Amino acid sequence: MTPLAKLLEAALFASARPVSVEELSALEPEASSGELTAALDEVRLHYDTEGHGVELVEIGGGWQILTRAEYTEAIERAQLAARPQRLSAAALETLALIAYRQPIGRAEVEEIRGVNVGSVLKSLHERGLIDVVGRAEGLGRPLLYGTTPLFLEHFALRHLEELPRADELAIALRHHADARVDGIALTAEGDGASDGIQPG
Amino acid sequence: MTPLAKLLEAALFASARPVSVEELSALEPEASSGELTAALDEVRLHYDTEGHGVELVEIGGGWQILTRAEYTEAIERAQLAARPQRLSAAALETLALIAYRQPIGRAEVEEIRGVNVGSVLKSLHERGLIDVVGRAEGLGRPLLYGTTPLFLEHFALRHLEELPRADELAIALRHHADARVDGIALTAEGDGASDGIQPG
Amino acid sequence: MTTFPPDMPLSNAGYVPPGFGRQSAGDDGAFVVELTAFSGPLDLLLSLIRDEKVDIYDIPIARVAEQFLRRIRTLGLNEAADYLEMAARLLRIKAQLLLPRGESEQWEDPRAELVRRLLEYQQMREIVSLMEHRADERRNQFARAYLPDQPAPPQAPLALSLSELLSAVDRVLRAVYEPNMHDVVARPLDVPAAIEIIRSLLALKARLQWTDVVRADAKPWQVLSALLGLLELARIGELHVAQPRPFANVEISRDPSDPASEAA
Repeated sequence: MTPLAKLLEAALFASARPVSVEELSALEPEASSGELTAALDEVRLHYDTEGHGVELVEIGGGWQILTRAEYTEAIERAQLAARPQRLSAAALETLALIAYRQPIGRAEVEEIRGVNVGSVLKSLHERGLIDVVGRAEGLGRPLLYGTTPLFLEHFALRHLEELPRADELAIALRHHADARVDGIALTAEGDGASDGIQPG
Repeated sequence: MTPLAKLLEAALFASARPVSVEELSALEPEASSGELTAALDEVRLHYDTEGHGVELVEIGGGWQILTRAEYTEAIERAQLAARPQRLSAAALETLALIAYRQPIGRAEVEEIRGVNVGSVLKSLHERGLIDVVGRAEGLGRPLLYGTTPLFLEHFALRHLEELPRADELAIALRHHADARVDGIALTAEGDGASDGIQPG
Repeated sequence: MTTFPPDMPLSNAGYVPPGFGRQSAGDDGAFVVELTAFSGPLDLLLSLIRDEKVDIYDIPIARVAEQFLRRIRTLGLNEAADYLEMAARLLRIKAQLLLPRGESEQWEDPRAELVRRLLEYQQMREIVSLMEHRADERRNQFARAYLPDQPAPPQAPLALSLSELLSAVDRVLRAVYEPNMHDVVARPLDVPAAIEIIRSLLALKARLQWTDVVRADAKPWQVLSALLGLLELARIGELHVAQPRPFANVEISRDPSDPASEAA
């Protein structure tokens, strides 16, 4: 492709929204509008004739590179199928606290865990493992969280009382000795802190 | 490009983050890992030889399409995208220690940096560059931190092992001429090396 | 020689001056730039050592300590606890160097730990410049920014076993139940209390480690109080401070001349 077409491709790739021809002209003030249009055509044609998975489309008064529609289904399926998700150490500890201390507010969880748990609570909530179960008394009436029926279902529990009491944990854990119990291994890989849930 | 290469390109265009090979292989479960690698190579070569404004790079445990550096200024000038802010020296020092000594607790970071790092840890955690990966034994079971895949991405690393080993540091530094350390004996040898920082 | 200059406001050790740590020059221009030129006391110290062109393995402590104090006062850092702690450390080393060496075979250079820390810090700075270089390269490339609004995909099955949950419960609850002496209230130095603590610990044990006196998560004011308390007790001869090897824990023992140590 010509230098101007390459520049347009890079700019369109990096932009979060469709870009108008006027905006594109700011990229290369020397270029005439005819040259710009020709370069856009060049990008569009290149994508169409050289066998690419993307295409250049005019949309909402601007130009944008989009994934070809025929691939979107496969991409969505792959994102799902990639791996079952594991909870990060942060999400797991937060869930553990909520299970044993419910109803519990965000401030109390943060005090115990020592870090901000906003995004973790959000992802556990999206996962359907916790829900808002009430509001505390006091300033701002903070939300209180508890576990959901889906939480019980996931662990094949009929009710919360089937979880071992805190003082029986050591014994309960010995029964589950076959499982890995080191906290570090739980998060050695995955999607980072922004999101509590990660592929494992 | 071949159909598999087109599919990979479409998937890479659909993600703002590097896509892992596992996820890419889920796109076409029939494809062998050799075919997958060949298709990735095909995309990379196509970008390099057919004159594109973007390139395919291996980074952060996966593959990602990025704009070529030569277009950055023009794109920023046209306000189509903005470079993220640089990390502060305090953040970089803290990240360097966490990268080399993970899992590491706050006290150890503070010991080496000689300053309080509470707020730096908080902001690195909020930016998703570090995460809590476990808890140390001992009083209060302090939190232990490690780096995330986003950390690798930020520093254009494929994996942690790409960071130089402590005993390679002086050599590695010579490749990136930097005036900061002139005038002072380097530390790769002597009693510092055995206890020196090692990639984690 | 372990006393601070009278104009150094120790009582505000936890206070960080406004503008400290800011990333860019503000209206106060060069001043802020100077402040942020250092990421901590070790950074400032290394820069001093460079400026003074001294050998890192043979630091003229008296001169460097004096320079350090002058610089932190000029930079307005003399109220930042981390810098004060380093100042106290330098003064302690200076004092130790003035002590008679006795039989030289056992003599441990009191600067050894500082040199170790400086070298370790310097090594970290090497990694930082390397990482900075790579981050700059990456900053010059943009990732795909446009991501279509997809309907939230159905979620992948969750991989989480009951034993994983229970171990997590165990981990967090242990963290909760273990005694937490963490003092979150910022306050000025309390050297008399620190001296009391050290004295009572020494009454129990003839030898202490630095970590017995100061907990790993101690606030800067606690560290500094303990340090000053130790210095004071060492000065009046109630105890002896030593380090078996560079970077090892500081060992505190009753002064050999103290008859109480005979009993231990």
